[in-house]
Amino acid sequence: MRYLPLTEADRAAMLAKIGVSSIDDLFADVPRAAWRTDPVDLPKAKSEMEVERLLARLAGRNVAAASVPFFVGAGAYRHHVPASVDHLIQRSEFLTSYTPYQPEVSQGTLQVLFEFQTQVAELTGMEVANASMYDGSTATGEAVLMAHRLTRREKAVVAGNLHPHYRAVVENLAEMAGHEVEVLPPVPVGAEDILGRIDDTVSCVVVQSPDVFGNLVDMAPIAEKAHAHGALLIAVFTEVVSLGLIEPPGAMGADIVVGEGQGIGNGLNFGGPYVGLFATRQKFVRQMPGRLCGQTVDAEGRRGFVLTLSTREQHIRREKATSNICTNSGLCALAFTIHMTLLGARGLERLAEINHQNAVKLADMLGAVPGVDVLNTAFFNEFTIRIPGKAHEAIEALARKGVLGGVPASRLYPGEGLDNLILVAATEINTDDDRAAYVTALEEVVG
Amino acid sequence: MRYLPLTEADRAAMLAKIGVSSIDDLFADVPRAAWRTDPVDLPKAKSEMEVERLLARLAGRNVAAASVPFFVGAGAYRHHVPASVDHLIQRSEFLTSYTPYQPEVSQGTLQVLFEFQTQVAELTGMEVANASMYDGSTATGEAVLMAHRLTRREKAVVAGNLHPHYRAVVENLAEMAGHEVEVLPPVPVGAEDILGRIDDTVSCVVVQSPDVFGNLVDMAPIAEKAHAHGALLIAVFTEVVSLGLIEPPGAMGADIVVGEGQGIGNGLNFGGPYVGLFATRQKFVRQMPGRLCGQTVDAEGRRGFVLTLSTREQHIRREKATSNICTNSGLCALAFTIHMTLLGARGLERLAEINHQNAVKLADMLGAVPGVDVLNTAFFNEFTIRIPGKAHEAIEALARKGVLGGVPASRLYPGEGLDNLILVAATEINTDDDRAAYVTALEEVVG
Amino acid sequence: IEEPLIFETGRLDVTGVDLYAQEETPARLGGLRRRTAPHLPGLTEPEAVRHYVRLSQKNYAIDTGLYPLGSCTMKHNPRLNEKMARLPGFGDIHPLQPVSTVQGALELIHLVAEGLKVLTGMPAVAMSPKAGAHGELCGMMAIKAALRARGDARSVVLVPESAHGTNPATAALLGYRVESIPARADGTVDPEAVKAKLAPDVAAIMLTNPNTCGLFERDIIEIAEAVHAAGAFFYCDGANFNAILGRVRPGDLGVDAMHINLHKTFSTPHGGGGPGAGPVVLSEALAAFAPLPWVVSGPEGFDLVENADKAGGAHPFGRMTAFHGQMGMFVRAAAWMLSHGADGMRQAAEDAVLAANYIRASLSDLMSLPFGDRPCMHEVLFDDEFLDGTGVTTLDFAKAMIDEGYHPMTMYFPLVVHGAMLIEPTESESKASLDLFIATLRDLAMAARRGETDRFAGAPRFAPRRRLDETRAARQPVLRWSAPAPVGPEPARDAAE
Amino acid sequence: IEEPLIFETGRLDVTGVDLYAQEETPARLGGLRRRTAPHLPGLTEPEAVRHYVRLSQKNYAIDTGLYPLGSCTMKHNPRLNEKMARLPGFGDIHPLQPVSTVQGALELIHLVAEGLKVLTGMPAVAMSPKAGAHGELCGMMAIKAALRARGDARSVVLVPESAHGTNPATAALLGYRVESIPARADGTVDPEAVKAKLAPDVAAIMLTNPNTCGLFERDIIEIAEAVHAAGAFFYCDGANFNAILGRVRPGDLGVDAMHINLHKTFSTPHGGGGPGAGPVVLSEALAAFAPLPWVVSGPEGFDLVENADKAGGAHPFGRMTAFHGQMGMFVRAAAWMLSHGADGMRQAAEDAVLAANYIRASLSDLMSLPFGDRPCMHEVLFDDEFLDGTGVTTLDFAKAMIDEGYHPMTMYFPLVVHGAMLIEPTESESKASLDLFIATLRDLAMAARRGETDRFAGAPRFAPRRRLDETRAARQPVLRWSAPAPVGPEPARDAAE
Repeated sequence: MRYLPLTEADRAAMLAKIGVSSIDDLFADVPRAAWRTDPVDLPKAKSEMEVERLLARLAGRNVAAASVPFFVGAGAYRHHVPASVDHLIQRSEFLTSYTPYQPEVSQGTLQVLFEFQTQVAELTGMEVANASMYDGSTATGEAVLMAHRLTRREKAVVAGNLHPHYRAVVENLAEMAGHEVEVLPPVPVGAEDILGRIDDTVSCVVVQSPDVFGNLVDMAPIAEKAHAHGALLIAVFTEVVSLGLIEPPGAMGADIVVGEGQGIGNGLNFGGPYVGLFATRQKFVRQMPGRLCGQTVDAEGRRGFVLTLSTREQHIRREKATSNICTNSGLCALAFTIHMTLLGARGLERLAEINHQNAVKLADMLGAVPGVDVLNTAFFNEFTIRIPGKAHEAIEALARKGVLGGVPASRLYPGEGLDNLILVAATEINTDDDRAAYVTALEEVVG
Repeated sequence: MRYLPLTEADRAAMLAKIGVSSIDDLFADVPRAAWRTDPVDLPKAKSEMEVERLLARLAGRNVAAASVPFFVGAGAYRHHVPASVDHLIQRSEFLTSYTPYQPEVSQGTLQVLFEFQTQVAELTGMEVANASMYDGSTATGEAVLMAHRLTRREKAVVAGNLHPHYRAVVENLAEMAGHEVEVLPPVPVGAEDILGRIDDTVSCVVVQSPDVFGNLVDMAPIAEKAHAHGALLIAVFTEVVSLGLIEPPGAMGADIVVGEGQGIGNGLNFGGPYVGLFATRQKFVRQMPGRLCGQTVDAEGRRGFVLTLSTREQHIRREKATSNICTNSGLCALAFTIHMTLLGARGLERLAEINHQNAVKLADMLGAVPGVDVLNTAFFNEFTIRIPGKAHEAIEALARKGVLGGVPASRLYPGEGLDNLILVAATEINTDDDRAAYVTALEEVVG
Repeated sequence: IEEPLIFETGRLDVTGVDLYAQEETPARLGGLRRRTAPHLPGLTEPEAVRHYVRLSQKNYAIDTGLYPLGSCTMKHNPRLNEKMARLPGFGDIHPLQPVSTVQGALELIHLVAEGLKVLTGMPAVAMSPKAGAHGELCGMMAIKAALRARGDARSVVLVPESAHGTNPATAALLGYRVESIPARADGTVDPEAVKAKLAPDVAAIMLTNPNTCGLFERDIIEIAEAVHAAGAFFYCDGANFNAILGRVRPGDLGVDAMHINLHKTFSTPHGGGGPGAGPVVLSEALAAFAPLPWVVSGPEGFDLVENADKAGGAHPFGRMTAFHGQMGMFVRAAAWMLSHGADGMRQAAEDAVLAANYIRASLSDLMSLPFGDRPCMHEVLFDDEFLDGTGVTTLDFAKAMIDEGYHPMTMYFPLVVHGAMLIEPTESESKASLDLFIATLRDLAMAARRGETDRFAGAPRFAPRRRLDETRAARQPVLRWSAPAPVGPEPARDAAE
Repeated sequence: IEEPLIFETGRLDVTGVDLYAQEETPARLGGLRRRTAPHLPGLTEPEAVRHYVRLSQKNYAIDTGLYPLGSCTMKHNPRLNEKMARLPGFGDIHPLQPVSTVQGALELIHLVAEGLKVLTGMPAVAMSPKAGAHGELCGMMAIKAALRARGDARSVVLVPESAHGTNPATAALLGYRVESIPARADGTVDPEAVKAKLAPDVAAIMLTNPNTCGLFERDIIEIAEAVHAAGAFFYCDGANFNAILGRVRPGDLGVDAMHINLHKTFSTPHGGGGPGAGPVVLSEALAAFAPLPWVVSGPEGFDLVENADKAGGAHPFGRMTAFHGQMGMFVRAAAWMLSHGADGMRQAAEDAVLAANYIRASLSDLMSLPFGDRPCMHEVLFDDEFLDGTGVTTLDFAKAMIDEGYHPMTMYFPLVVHGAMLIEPTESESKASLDLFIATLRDLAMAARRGETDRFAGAPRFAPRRRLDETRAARQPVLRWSAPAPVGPEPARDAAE
């Protein structure tokens, strides 16, 4: 077997050294009731060529985003990732290394994490960031728990336009941990009265911008009200590229900023792995979940990096840890860091600008289709349209015409009366031809 | 521009340090008649995304071998290359390093070359091999020149079934260098009288096995006759995988063995880059063309490797060099070495066996199509069929049916009366479905 | 040469990403345009490639040497798996595309799910958890949901002392009180100790099997039966599944829930800390409470159940994460499963156990085994008794390994052993590699015994860094780069920001 | 840790490639089945990956640092280009597929060919040569064919002393007698010296421009005119095309043939010695003699001319190689050309020249310039005069650079200068990188001046190897591994073979 270096002769020699007569002797502690003599009921080993053929066939049954006009967002965004990013993250020394618990032989990963933390802090306008979470949704859940710890309150208020999957994660976590969470109903157009829900029992307010319908939210008034009541503002984003163009949550008073970093450096991957970003104020750092990389010096006084403040973490503090997270999204964070480094502030701003421009163009074109309305006034690269028929049927019809036109709001909000809405995302990958194809197809579908 | 690190500020500072006022001052030696002020008439810089889109569009206009039942050979063979090979050759330290003229910081490349030379020598049954040539055809040309130097004769006899491209390279080189070359006519079936052409004026006999029609050739009698007349036998192969199953030229008396190494480790690449293999006897090594890596010790007595015997080479000997070759096929040789190392003798033999078996199966199936004859009795993984109509039309018709069925002999031998012959190759990549599809399509085409 | 931070060499006016020019239309940002640019310097591609290549060279990796971390299963990561995960049909599809356009992706998830069920002998699996700890959380949530469904508000979770830190952290996160079970003298859990703790308020026990001492819990079935008899559930930490893959099915041991680290047993690469994937297999008793979403196979193809109203008779407890789990890891795990097959996976487990025992047998005369010289599973646990009186600590010993070209083993874990050294070689090492590793450890053990303390106290010497001051890092945390403060009359670098 | 050879660790019964089982039919090998297996040990994938990763770590590369090799143009290799070359539509197509199935591939070759023609101002290009030296051979063959076509049997080729070794070797290969032209005191070719040699038997002159002293041949047009007036041809070595890309077209200088190293100017990676690609642009006078095959564009798409009978009015001299050239390199070069565009390519040349002059200006006070402190092109030539009396040689100086983290520059070439050091930074280095390199060379030059000979004579110290015994390698050549001879009573390793 191509991955197993021991030969039969090796095995025999090793058993002899151990002093047992067969491998079975080493499994002597296994209860007989659970002792299996035969392989499990799965196919036998396959050659690389056969595995490749089988998996390529499965992959061939999916419509890859690059192969069609593509406008799907709602929490995951298709951006162009430079080829060098994937090349670099495949370096053996990054790809096949473990968590950098031994800093002397892990300075590569550690310096990357230090760069990552700095980049995330800069992007979000916050003071510090951790070394990544699983994704935006779990980061949001952790942020709520952190707010509870910081405020010693156990009630979160969640904006109705938080991505429903994020909302579900927060609700589940809160409910399972015995906390309270008040979720407002979704508001595709217009404002919700979140200010009215903030009182002295509230630990935090969770607000997303751009929200799930694409609307930009000014969080400054919410931060002000929250702080007046001793509550924290948790700002959420699902499209990190937006931070290149819109005011960062840190500048609007957010106390914890969490979000999905996939849009920089990482592909769609059918939903994972992604990379959760988590930033906060310096003074809150000891209640932060997740790994942190810090700067220090070695025995010769040279600068070096280590994982630090691990007294927050489960492997040291066990049941007193700030979170149970262990494995995070290291390699996705590396991809993020490299792409972000290539972009720089200038490239990021330009990228964000093009995204916005493409969204504005597309919104105008789709809004001109008879019967179709664009709901948003202010948005970044995603917006919501209302069509005459059922959105999920229209999306299926568009797919048959070779256009992946967005996400029906009803898929995210089943049974909430949002059956005519489509969330539409535009990025730098869309061409004039893509937009024209969408308009043509949509005209046919709603016409 | 993403590949140019200098900023305008950098450029200004550098010009100041140099003490000139503009970049033009540095081009002062350029005659005014050739001085260009504007960029050339080519498009302006494009983003990575645009370049990728443009080239992907061109790539999409070609029928990739993996996408169809594929039976094309005639000098280039599609084998399954393990994914680890391409991963490893893309390691920065291999991909972006220069020729290992500075051995202290090139031991990686040098040790690989030493392993490569040993593998090639073992495979061909020869004593020594060089560090690669451009491809099999140019290696054959160099072999003939080397034979001339060794024998101080200037006439080569070339078997009719040498791949016509190889023949053309030899003829061109000989003719341009003022040497003589006698080429026999092609003989798809049966034997040619090459023994009768060998006399005391001949420097070498060039024989390919498996030959271009797929026939296996016993070279021992030719070697014997050649040696009796003071001539050398140059053995050529175009399918290196054949050496896993058939008797190596070294065991049949060849003096120089050359061939194409693409089949191990390297893709089809529309004809290049490939890797020429070149092996010979130890006593001839000082007349060998190309780079050689040798073992030595460093100042502390540790084993190390260096490029050696460079007094044969152009950068030292200039017009007295054994060849003008400089850049060779280093990275392709690396791919060969890694794949060969993964295979080992056992894997190579198994690979060759499957190739042969698949060819036998296919030959029997195609031979059973009414009107179709298989010409070969002994072959490795390629054979020749005779069909009722014009081969080149049949191949086009098969292509329209989605089968790449081989190479019309007339494409290689135009105007030589071989219009009904198709060279058909089978390898381990072919499945039962592939073979059935070929038979069905061929029945329709010739039916 | 030292490698600077990007913030020290990058420039704010440089970008390594060219984008196309186009006609601009008026922005529609509602007044929320960013007012100040972030301090994010850019590097051109040549600079960025060199920077990250050079950083990478400061890392140890499984591709560069044996990685003997116990409980972490650092095995070879096949390159085919990386290639497959990058097929556009897997890597370039969106989680919210119409299901009609992702049938192959759903089939892939189904394939992995079915494989895990067969390998564990469990009837259900939740695929969405994103790592082992997330899987633990998922499994414990399912237990909590099942208890609730029968109106049973239990408040205690039993955890052995030798457990991974994630176990008590997970239980605590869900509001459970953690009670510790001491280890038996032989390193395993005493069923009587468990029974003694099994009060009516015990919700579950969290056991690792094989345990973190590298031993198979030989009384596990008795424990499981006692737990079930007490109305509690048996959560199994699956971190060490590699030892028994294809030989023992957790379902046959009475396990109710177990997470599987695809990044350990199924060889998806660790990537310097992640991503992983932690699917959780569930027993009959818990299956109905599995979280959303899941894949179902029907006559018209595959479908995704994303909402409770499509859940049929099930009572999903909620959602662990956005979308459907770590697809990229599923593809790699599928490739690994298919490549090994039923026979190869069993062989892998056997070779892993064989390798650990070979190391044990080859070092037992020089290093000390806390639980005696008896067979272990895929990892072997030493303690620091053999270093008594040498002045060398477990930490010193481990750091000295770096100078010999090896990554240290897991140290000071499990906590039940003094100065623990936990070594897991995995099945991917050749005998020659194991022999060299053994020879190195023997050499170090003898050096310690001979009193060559210099070789240990100062180690590592031949690494990119000497020992780092972790105390300083924690006491004066510097968690991000900041522009240095202006010094003297000259304007500081980037002070304009 | 030392890395053994595969022949020392691999085993003959191991393979890292699994293949499928199938029913076997009787072989049809005509009695030529191999009688003895080759001695080719196999490694499993984990072993092979680790072996080659560890070997790679012993290499210097452009991705790990500045590579100042003069005349070799080691510039950044964009990763996009690697990705594009691996598209199945380019990497997985056969050279003898029907042309109807490779229209995009032919268009790609056409695109590169047209680009090269525009950049050089030449009317034709032969794409098939596989490297620079192969291109030289092609160009000189075209010259020979053109002379033959007019019945002109000339026998001499003029080559300046400063030429690359490939130039005289190529001429000699074609049976020409090589006559050397001495360099002028300023490092350039004297047109009068050329004219003096221009006898009726001179077939061609082979000039490098910019030349290997890093200087633009300022009298090149005068030389070209004299050569043409004498009925000879002007072959230009295009190795240094990077200096003038987009600024000067060789066609405007009177060049008849020039090879272009796609692996230099157009950034296809060197790969530790190859592969390269050496297309040759040809003047009107030579175009008709270009070798087979070539791509033509017609109303029905692209076609390949593979045989003389389809060559129209042309008289191809023959074939340089099997198939159509280095497609893999063409794709990379196309990506580079498209990425840079006309503006970017010109900027690249200017930045390359700027960088070389910056190094010159920054070192001219400490190191010696053989032709005075005047502008150079993309490479700057120093000699060893500044080392006079220090006891440090050019070789020592270069090897000492290794200890500072740099690859040495080109040494002892060109031959016209004593102890030459030829430095080419290329356009891919940032100013910070250049400044660090300059500071390092300044430090070394001052150390030499201060007489710190130890730092040089023993260098390198911090490389995988100290200086290697090249004399021993050449005197007792060991060019392959062989099983060690049996020693004593034990059977030797692998002796069974």
